Amino acid sequence: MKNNGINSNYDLKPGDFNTRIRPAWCRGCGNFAIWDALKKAFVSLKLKSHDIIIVYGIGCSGNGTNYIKTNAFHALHGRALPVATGVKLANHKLEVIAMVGDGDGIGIGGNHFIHTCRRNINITCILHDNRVYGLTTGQTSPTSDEGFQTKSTPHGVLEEPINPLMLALAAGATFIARGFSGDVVQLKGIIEKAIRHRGFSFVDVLQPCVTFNRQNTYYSYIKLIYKLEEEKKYDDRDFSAAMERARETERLATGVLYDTEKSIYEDGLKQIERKPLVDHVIKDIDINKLLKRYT
Amino acid sequence: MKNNGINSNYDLKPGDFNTRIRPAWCRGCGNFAIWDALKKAFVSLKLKSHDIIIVYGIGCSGNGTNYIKTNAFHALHGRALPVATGVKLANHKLEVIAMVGDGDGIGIGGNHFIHTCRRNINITCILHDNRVYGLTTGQTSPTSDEGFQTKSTPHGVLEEPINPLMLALAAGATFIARGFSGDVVQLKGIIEKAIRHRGFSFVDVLQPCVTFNRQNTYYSYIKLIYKLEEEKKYDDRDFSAAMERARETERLATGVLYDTEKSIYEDGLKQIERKPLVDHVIKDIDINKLLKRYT
Amino acid sequence: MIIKNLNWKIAGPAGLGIMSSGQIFSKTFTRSGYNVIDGNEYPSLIQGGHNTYTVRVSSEDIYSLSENLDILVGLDKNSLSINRNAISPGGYIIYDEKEMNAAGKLKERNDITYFDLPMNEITESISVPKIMCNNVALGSSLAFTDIELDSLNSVVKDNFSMKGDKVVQSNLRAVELGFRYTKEKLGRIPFSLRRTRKEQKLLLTGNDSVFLGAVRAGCKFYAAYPMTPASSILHSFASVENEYNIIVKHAESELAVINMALGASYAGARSLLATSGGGFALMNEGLGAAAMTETPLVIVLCQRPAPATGLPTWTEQGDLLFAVHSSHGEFLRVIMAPGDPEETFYMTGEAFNLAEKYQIPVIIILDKYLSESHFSYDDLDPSKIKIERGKYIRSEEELGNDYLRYRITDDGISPRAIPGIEKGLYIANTDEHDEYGFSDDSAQNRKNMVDKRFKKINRLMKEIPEPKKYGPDKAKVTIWSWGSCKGPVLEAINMMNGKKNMINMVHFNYIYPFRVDFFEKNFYENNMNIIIENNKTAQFSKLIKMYTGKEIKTKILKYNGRQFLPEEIASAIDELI
Amino acid sequence: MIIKNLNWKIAGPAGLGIMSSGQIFSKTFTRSGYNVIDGNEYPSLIQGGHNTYTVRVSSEDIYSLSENLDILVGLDKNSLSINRNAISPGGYIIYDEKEMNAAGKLKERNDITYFDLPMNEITESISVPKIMCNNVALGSSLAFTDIELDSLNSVVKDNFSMKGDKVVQSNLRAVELGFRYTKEKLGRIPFSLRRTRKEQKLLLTGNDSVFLGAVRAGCKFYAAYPMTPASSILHSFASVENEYNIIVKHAESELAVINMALGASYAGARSLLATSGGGFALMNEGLGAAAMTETPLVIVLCQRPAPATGLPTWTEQGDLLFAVHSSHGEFLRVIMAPGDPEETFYMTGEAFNLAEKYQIPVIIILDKYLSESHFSYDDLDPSKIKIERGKYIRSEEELGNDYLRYRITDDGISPRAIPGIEKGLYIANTDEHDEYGFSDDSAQNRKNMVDKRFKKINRLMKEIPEPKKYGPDKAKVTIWSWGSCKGPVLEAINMMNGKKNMINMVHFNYIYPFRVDFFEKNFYENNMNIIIENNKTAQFSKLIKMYTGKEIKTKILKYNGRQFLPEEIASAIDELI
Ligand SMILES: Cc1ncc(C[n+]2csc(CCOP(=O)(O)OP(=O)(O)O)c2C)c(N)n1
Ligand SMILES: Cc1ncc(C[n+]2csc(CCOP(=O)(O)OP(=O)(O)O)c2C)c(N)n1
Ligand code: SF4
Ligand code: SF4
Ligand SMILES: [Mg+2]
Ligand SMILES: [Mg+2]
Repeated sequence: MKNNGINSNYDLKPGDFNTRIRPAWCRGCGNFAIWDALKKAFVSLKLKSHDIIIVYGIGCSGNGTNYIKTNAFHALHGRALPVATGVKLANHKLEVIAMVGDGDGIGIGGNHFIHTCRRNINITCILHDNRVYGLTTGQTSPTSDEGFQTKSTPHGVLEEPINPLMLALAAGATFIARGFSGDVVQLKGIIEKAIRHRGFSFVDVLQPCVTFNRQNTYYSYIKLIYKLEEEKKYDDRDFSAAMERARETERLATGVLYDTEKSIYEDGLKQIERKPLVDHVIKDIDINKLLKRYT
Repeated sequence: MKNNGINSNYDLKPGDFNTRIRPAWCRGCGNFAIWDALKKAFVSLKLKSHDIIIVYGIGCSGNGTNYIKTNAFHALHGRALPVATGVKLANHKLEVIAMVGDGDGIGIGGNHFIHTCRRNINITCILHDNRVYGLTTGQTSPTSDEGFQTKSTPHGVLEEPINPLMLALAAGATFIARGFSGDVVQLKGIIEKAIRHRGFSFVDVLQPCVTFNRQNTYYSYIKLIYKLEEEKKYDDRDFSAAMERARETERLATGVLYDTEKSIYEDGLKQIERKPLVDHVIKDIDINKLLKRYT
Repeated sequence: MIIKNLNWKIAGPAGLGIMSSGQIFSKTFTRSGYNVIDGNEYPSLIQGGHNTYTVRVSSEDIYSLSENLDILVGLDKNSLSINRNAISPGGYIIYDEKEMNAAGKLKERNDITYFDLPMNEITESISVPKIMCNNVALGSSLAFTDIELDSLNSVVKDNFSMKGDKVVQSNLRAVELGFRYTKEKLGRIPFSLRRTRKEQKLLLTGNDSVFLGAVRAGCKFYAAYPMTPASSILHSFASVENEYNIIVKHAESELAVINMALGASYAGARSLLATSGGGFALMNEGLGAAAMTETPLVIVLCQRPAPATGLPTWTEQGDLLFAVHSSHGEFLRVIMAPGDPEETFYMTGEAFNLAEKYQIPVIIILDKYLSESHFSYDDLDPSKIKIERGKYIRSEEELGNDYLRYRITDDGISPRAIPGIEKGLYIANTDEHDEYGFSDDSAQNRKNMVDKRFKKINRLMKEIPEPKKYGPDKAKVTIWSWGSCKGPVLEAINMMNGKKNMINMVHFNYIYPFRVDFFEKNFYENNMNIIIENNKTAQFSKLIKMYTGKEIKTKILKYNGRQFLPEEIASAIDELI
Repeated sequence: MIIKNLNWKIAGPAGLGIMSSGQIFSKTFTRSGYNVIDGNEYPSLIQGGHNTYTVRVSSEDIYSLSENLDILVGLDKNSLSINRNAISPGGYIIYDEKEMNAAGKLKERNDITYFDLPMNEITESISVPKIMCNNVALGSSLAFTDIELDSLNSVVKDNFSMKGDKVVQSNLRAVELGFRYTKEKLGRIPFSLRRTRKEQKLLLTGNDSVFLGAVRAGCKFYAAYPMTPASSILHSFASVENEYNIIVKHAESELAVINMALGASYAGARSLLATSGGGFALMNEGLGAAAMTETPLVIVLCQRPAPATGLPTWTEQGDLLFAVHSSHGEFLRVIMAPGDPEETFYMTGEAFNLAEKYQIPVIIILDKYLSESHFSYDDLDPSKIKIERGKYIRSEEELGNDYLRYRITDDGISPRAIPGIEKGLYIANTDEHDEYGFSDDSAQNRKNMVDKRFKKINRLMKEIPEPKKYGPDKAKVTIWSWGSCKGPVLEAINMMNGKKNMINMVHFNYIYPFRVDFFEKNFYENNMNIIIENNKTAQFSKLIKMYTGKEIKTKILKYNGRQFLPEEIASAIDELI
């Protein structure tokens, strides 16, 4: 987090982060909870709209662009993370959040995902993991269960799903958590921690799509879910433990699976030690020294 | 493997897989060993040139296209795996191998890599992992060590490397091994097993680039390497054990880290149960039943 | 009143079954032998937003949607205010006064009739979910015509059969009550449709035709990444993957899609992919790989308004020059832009032949309007789609001992051995290569290979059909258009009563290579020439000028994300001449 | 013999330091105040294959490489046979007879002199590695001229200084022995170069100029994925990242590159990216995102022969029409194609201004020849690169209370608030959007926004400089060309002694939007007009025709992966007129 709650006379409420557009998600859609939790986390963190930039992918998740009042970039399908990276590098004083869908962030954008993990840049990525392509009306996603029948796989998905938590762990992310749209309170707490974490934070949100995914429902998740914070012995700094929990399929851990400290990408950038890139003066840059090299 | 050594009067030698073009890799390049091992594996497996199709990416590794006599597709940079997938689906009787570079297969092509792993299609992917971009004369690659100084990172790489073995494990590959260009005999054996494995096989080859990588050399590897096959107790069906070994950095395991059985992608395809797609007769396909749906 | 045309529209918020109601209404009429064209409108949202479905029914040949409505079914207040002005004088609004409490506002127009249909009461009365209001409205709508309820019932049955008998029965009941209520209240038949030959018709979208044409043409590998308005092709293929033994792969990205298709085509299977502009942009590099390795590929580009994400669910003809010049470097390709689903069917078949005979990429350009609107046809003739694979080689016998995959031949086309043949080894090489496929960067080889690949155009040009001319052979006014503008222009000309005989249209469905010879024979500089395109910058006009030097100065362009309606074109032409 | 031009070439297998020798030779002369142009040739292999480096030195203004060699240094037999025919009568071959045993074959030409330089013996004699043979050859080459050894020594020192004193000394020693041996054997000076003002010159490639121009223009973010021939821009930026506080990101792919640059530019930093055709193809979707969000972006496209991987290390002007029409949909962009490194420098500066003032993408097209060949200049004037950021807003004060990022203004350009300002919130939206940036798919909004974005062209057109005319204002023969053809054409005209005054050239470095007005004023249909392009399909000629209807019928095209040499052009023109 960039400003450690410096906003002293802070009096915003979650509703202050609403735009004039009312969310057009289906009634019961898991995106509402993420929307809610995110705004509440902003308030807890005493963040103001203009301190934050959210980069969205394309999908039902990405339609959130119109509903949350912050700086916003509605990127191309799959490209939220590189845009977010560019924003952060140009102005690391901004709180940068990427909101991605499972098709968006792990399907077409999967490569950016693994490379952003290993880059450990100080941004937060929230995966709206409904295990289906929502906006394009119901095709399989990389996180869909094997056998899942969709418009593009009427005879069932033949592939093993990508497990985003395992992938993030393997790729070197330093903060990895799982939330659930059925529990806004926990989710808000997770998102808050994710934003506070220094480095790349990844939150996989089990987000029921009530319209196109009748398999991964609130009900089905509630039966599988347990909370890591209720386990006293769980050590979120232990990679192997995190991997073990991430691999579970008979039950699903929610909460913070992994949280480790590591220098962030920006730490290595002398260029912005003193001020963000965008604040550099670009008038009259002297290149005469440089030209000498070419004699 | 598709033909279980059916070629009965087989009398090919590794040299029979040479084309008329002599490899133009730098003297001492680790690619020679892979080239060698691969041809020897073909002979052991009694494969003939026209039974095999190798799809290459672009890089020094990809220049191998011109040196091995099989069916060959020299794909775009990063795209060997989807091309290989298409070939396999159209003709699963062919032995399909993808030869990729680390920039090629894990950098620009990283997304195909994870999705091909989870797809568990019956092809073999050999990563020429020299931890640098060779053909473009020495920039960092996703597997370069942190701090590595290259033309694109003169002040050292700021990111943690991708560990291809961990990535493949997390993404669901069913056969994962590591070879070393300094040990052709072991490498040949690994490649043979990889090709025999039913499902997606991944071989990460530590391939010294003698020209642009002075950090990950034969010598540096020899000091770190140990062989899994020498450990009686190592169980290559154990995911956690494999992950543990894959994570090691103080020493580097070679051999088969992980080998598990799972139904392959093609098993789910009724379409090709009886014969490969390419053998289907396409003359006079009757669509009258179909047209009825549109009345 | 006996009428030839009925123009009906249903509108309401998403989630109320607008789309399926519209399709049911269309089919009701095609099953009774009428001609139908329909079209839908929806935002890129799953819930919320305004959806509409327009159905035009006619006892005569029709070519496009049309402006003025005879009946509007409004499922909420919003849909009434948005669409009210589109209703012809004498037309009807079907709505539920009790639910909407809209009567006051409605009375603003007194040249139309407000028909209060208590849809919600009716559904409640038979204890079916509120969502079945649309069925009540369907029954009611039919009661305005002299078509029998049976036709509607049969479509409703088919439509809901997979949901079980109970659902079918509830739907039928709702339909019936709407029908009865309306018949009773009306007491007469406002719209008697002129009789027509009672024959079932096919009802197809452009996407359906791509799918059907490709299946017939022996397409064995379909790869896709969903993207509106191309997605329904994927869904159709997926639904028959086992029946027709086609491998259908929803891949991780468009990059994967085109490269998988390349692999499958290289290995010998006819391969297809479809996408919209954004996906096509991502496929650009792969397109060049097809060209360089001379691997056949058929790509369907379903345009939507761009740049970037643009308006995902609307229509535009904005990608033509991009398609013509896409991918770096210079290579031959074919660009097709069928004018309607019928042309789309046959041209898709031909696309596979051209791709294989010339070993080049073929791009079929549609747009959202053509991809998702239904058009009725008496029949299609699958036997007209023939398989021609060119120099496709699958046996040792056909190969000599020194096989040159990229042999420099007279027509530029080289023998294409499918992998698996002992004598047929070669490198499909994205690097420039010699006749074997080995990488070769020498100057002479480069020139030879570029020339070889371009030489194919000579033979290809002889196969590219002439553009089609509609109307009188010679006319004072010639309209030039391409792709989906065909229908609206034809309708517009038909509407222009007195002036009809002065106007003809040249429609390009084979766009590239451009038939300069035809153009020069048919372009009369002193006549009035008008170009009609669904874009901002008159891209086809630019292409014509690029190849002929001639500018078609008068332009009718539309780029608000909506297709042309014939009335707009007619009045624009009327003003011009 | 006092000469004005010296044409020198070194050739041999890769790995023998051909590239660095060539550069050293070039710098030796620029430091002595001569004009230099050089060029290299190498295959897409790290080891093996034939490398060459040609250096043309002159006491007069020169504009391109030239055909005939005065001196060829051959490091192996192969390089002698490949290049022997390029030597002018009276020219020299420097080679090592003992090593190559080539004398017999060489004697085939008796109009040139074979100078046997025992490079290998010399390196052995002083116990330095064989690879230093090239230094012996450099010293020897210099001995053919009247330039002093000191000039060469100073460059050698600079070149090897970072490798430590010992290496420097060995290299100097090798150079000296080659020089001395040759002076002794020759006994005279074959090539006395005409004196010139003794001033140091700059020696720059097109890529160097992009880099220098961008640094001067305040480029703060450079993202790239390596790709020949663009990679050296990345290396240059990386080498000064700390010195000039520029963030340089070698990202995972070109998709990442363009989207990172988009993000950085959106956040307010001037951003640049460079690639070649394949990478540019992958960036196509992102290009449209820049257009739709109106985010400034400068993209350098270093062309190489395509399609697909093509000939990675050779040259072509094959991507012009792709660049002009790239990405789906319709949007404004600027396409520049500087003719030489000097133009590249200033135009790169201007590219950032245009991108920011008009909030559009600007594409600078180079090619391998321009990207990697060195050209000498007396000086560049950085002060000519001014910073103009247009409606760039970084403070609350500049913003009203109801900020409309996409306000529809008279000139189509809207105020651009950089994120971080309380009143400046907006959505940079790849969906079509209203003036705030909210997604809006209504027909009227779509039309308004398309019009708004295109309206910028009116002001932009006034800023696009006229193409440059060289030679007499009116001439019988006009040559039309663009980009890197500038130099070879200028040289060719200069060569045409008697006919020189009948010929002029129009060179387009600002290609798009196309200056129709200028063209029409300067095109005389009855004159002989010739187009010269380094491609197969005369792409620029097509573009001209697309915008003017005029065909430049006479075409001189080259597409074997090599740039034009002036002699070829001169003789082609000579034949034509
Ligand atoms: C390049 C490209 N390909 C395809 C699309 C179409 N598209 C829009 S959203 C989407 C997938 C949505 O799924 P997901 O990312 O899981 O988001 P959700 O709607 O489920 O939130 C697709 C394929 C696109 N916009 N761009
Ligand atoms: C789209 C695209 N971008 C960039 C390149 C240039 N390029 C060729 S090979 C290569 C990287 C080579 O590195 P790696 O994949 O590790 O292979 P190696 O040469 O080390 O074997 C790059 C960037 C390309 N051919 N295509
Ligand atoms: S389709 Fe699914 S993800 Fe999209 S808004 Fe509806 S419930 Fe939510
Ligand atoms: S550059 Fe490196 S990888 Fe490439 S051939 Fe030379 S040693 Fe091998
Ligand atoms: Mg989803
Ligand atoms: Mg590498």
